[in-house]
Amino acid sequence: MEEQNKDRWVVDGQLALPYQYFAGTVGSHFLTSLRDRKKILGQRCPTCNKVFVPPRQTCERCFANLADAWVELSDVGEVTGVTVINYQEKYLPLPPPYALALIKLGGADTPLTHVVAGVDPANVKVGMKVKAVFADERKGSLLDIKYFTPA
Amino acid sequence: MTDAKQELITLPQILSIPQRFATGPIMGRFLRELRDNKRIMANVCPKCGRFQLPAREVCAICRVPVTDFVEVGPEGVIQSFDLVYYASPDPLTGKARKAPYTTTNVLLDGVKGEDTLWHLLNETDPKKIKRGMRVRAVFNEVRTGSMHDIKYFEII
Amino acid sequence: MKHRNVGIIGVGQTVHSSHREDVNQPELIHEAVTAALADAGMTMADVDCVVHGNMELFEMIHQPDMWHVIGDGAYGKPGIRVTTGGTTGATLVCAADALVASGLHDIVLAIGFEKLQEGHTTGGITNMADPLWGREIQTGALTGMTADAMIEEFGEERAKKAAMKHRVIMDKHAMKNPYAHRRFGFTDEMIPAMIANTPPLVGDLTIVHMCSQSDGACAMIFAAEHVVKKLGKKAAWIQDHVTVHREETFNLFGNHTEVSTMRYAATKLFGRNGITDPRKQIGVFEMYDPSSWWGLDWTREFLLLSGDEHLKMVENGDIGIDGSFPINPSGGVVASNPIGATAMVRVAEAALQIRGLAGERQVKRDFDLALASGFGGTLWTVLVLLAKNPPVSEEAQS
Amino acid sequence: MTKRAAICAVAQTSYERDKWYIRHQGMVWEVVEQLLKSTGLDYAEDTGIGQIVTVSDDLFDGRTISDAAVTDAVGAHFRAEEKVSQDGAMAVYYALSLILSGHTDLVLIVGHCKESQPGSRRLVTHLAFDPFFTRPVGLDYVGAAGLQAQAYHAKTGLKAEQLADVVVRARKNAAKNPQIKDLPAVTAADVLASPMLADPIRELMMYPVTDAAVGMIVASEERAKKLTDKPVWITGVGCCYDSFFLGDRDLTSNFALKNAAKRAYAMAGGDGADVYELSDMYAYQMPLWAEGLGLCGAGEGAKWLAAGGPDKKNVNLAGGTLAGAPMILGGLTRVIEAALQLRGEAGARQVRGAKRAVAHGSTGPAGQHHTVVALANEGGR
Repeated sequence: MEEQNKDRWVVDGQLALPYQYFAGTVGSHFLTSLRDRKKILGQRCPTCNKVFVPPRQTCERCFANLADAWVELSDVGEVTGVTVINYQEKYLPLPPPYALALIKLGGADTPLTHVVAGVDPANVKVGMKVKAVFADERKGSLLDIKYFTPA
Repeated sequence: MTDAKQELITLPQILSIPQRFATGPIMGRFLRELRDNKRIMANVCPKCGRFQLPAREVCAICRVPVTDFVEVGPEGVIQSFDLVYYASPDPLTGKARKAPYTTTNVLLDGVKGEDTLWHLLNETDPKKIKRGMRVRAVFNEVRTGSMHDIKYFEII
Repeated sequence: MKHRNVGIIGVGQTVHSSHREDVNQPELIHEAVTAALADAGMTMADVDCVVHGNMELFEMIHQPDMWHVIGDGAYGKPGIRVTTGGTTGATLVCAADALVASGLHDIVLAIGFEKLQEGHTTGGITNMADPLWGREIQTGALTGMTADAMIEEFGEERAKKAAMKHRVIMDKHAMKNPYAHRRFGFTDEMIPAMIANTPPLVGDLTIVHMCSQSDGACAMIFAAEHVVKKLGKKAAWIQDHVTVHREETFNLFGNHTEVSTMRYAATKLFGRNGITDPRKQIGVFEMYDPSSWWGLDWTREFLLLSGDEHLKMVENGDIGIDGSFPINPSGGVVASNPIGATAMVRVAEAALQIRGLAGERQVKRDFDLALASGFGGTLWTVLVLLAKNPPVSEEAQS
Repeated sequence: MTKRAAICAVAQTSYERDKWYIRHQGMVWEVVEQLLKSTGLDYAEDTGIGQIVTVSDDLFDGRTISDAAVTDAVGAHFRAEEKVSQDGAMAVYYALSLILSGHTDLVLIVGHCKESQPGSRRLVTHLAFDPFFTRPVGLDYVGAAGLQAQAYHAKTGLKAEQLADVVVRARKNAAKNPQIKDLPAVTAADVLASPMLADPIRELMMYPVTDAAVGMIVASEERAKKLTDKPVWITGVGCCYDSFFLGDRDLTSNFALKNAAKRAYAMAGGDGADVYELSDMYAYQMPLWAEGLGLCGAGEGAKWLAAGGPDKKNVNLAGGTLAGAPMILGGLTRVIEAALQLRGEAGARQVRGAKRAVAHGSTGPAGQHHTVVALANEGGR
């Protein structure tokens, strides 16, 4: 195949386009609550009787409208699942290694996936109590919670 | 309460994924001939004799591989053209291109069949462009084996 | 011979719009899903398969059917995602038809959507070109070549007037469609000024000729014949459909001997369904018209016409809602274009016409067959024939 | 009236880490050419191939309408082509429905992917997450798998050493699969020493970056008899979605896979099979999906591995997805390997007298959507 190699090569390029996502009314309410009041909100589904986080307009199982079913959650929760991210990518919220965890906040029935820092990632175990650490400068993003840290 | 006055959060961003685009042997031969020899090489279907530009692995009509190459152009005739006034982003850079610019389908001398080569025309005055006009490929001095090896076509 | 008949018994659409910042993608989809379920008099529990599709690079969400389970009701259900460019919406209809007709499923919910405001429509379409040849110069689906060809064939004045009259007729239809995105209130008197003053996009394709970029979703419920009968629903029956793709490049575009996929699809579909005079046997046609120039040009292709018959149909207003052959009572794609849903909206609107549920835009006279087309890719066509009465099927015969 | 459909021919390119020397069109044509040769089919208007189902992905291909690029190579010029945008096993599901519906009696399936083309597979799967509530915390399919793996280890007592053996076995079996290239054998120690990606998943416990194209011809019963003397009947298909947010799911319950398997087995009239091909993108998914397919009880994957379950049940005898298959083609390559077993064409890894097989694929983060395909040859009907 050598002699044909002069007709075969690889061109380094990219796929790049502009995007502009909308969080929507329900998502925006969750995000502005983080930004303006440092409050983490869940939503109680009246029929399934479960409190969900992160936010969604409807319950995917019974189609109940959750747009106004807000409940305030504690910013303290328990780790119910964890993995330590040990690879490099430009979209990571923290320099690796760090703990990516399922965190069941007080008042919620479904854990929120977020990051745990301020501790050796290897020591983040299921059952650990963690507390939200809010960013000083908040922009209406899930990362207005900078990370969770042992409570 | 999600009141009607809820501020709506938006997230503008340019998203990009690095890509390694392989030429493969057929497009690779086509691009190398531009780069090394300033030659436009169509490949020709062994079954129906159709010329393909750029060269492509398979003849869509006959469903057979196409590996024979024939030199065509560098001159030809404007078969159709588009005078683009709307500046839209080039996905290879994520940035908007400068408009106006003109693209043209050129039926190159020596081509049997109707396959045209699609490229830029360096004329943006609609009054100066007519289907059927003769044009010529203008090669760049610095060539890398890409579409830019031909700078543009110019009206003769 | 079809194994068993499939009836469309539920249609749901969002009000197509250019700024749905109030919802995210699953929430936009959910609006269409709940509307379709309501039309069919069903709940999500009745649905036993969900079909999903859009063009994911318009929003850069990989495998978006995963995230959209939150809004489309697919949790715990079978589901498939099928896409084919602009034709996606009509391909979803074909997929749903196969899934029900095969007996694998009795009630299928199909969903097409796009939130074009979240991406860049022209940039997204440009990205379909070969990265090594053409991607730097393509401008999405914008081209003036069809205008050039029609101006050359019919003269500048007649061609430009016919194209702009086509646009005005589409707007008059859109004015009667509460789901339409663009409604301007154009009149025939405005045509000369529109021709003279509308900014060009590419050549003689101007902004007013070109389809809009919409946020929107469409959902449809497909049911097997025995379900339709049991529920006593009025259905639009899927008589037949044909999909015709074209090679990878546009190189032959504009001036070539190759038959168009529109004409090829119509010839094949009409041929095997005994349609010898489409304008008599078909009652209404929802055509995917990405621009007024293409809507005008493809009228000739789809109806197997020749010469200037298609121009006359527009000039005489035959394609109006009360004309001899109504085209796009919905206002068509120039009025509303959430691309992943657009081709499905064509079939949905044809189904509403068959079921007599098209409200102010309902074609008055009686008819048995409706036609809907999808456009996408490198001038691909999906053509769907709907019927008022269930066609012959194996199940019905046995 | 068609009651059944059969796989009549299969084709695969080699599975490599980086097919830099060829682009998608060339890979796809390599598969189509093999299928045309082995069946004698052409694209004649009414008798030839007229319905094509492709599998590919706009983000992996870096190209909008990724099926448009291969239209010529799959022969779809003035024919019908539709792209399944999920794990390729769903193309088999869709082809079956196309044939049973009576719309066509012949379907060409072709799937392609070059995972070496995008700069990072993880970046592509990161973009499957929503912009506001999952992307910001850096989620991608590897992170999601890490969370699932940790939960599974905790629930079943699964040991890293057991997964090292799964990887060693996968590569040993892959050595008997001529299509798999440049995949060196490894020792358990190599696996346990490989860098940690997303604890407890180490690098060698994840499927390698792979470029490949695969395809098959599916036909109605009537046509299948004329195309092959070794038809592989598609006796059952099933699929199912689970929730999207990881917190809404029990990551080790196999909710979606159990539903998909139940549906496929009900259609096939039973779940017994001589060969199992499950799409394990990570070593922990071998025992987890085995539970979901009913090869062992819920939560008993670790015990099942310890008792030599994979060899007893002829699971992934050609290396599985863990030995390298593009993510979006995982299930389709499993269906192909199962078909080769039922056609007696599995060479060094052939299970003598195999009559029935089950193939599986999954799409989405931590197996959010699963597809199960039940197959049987003439002996297995």
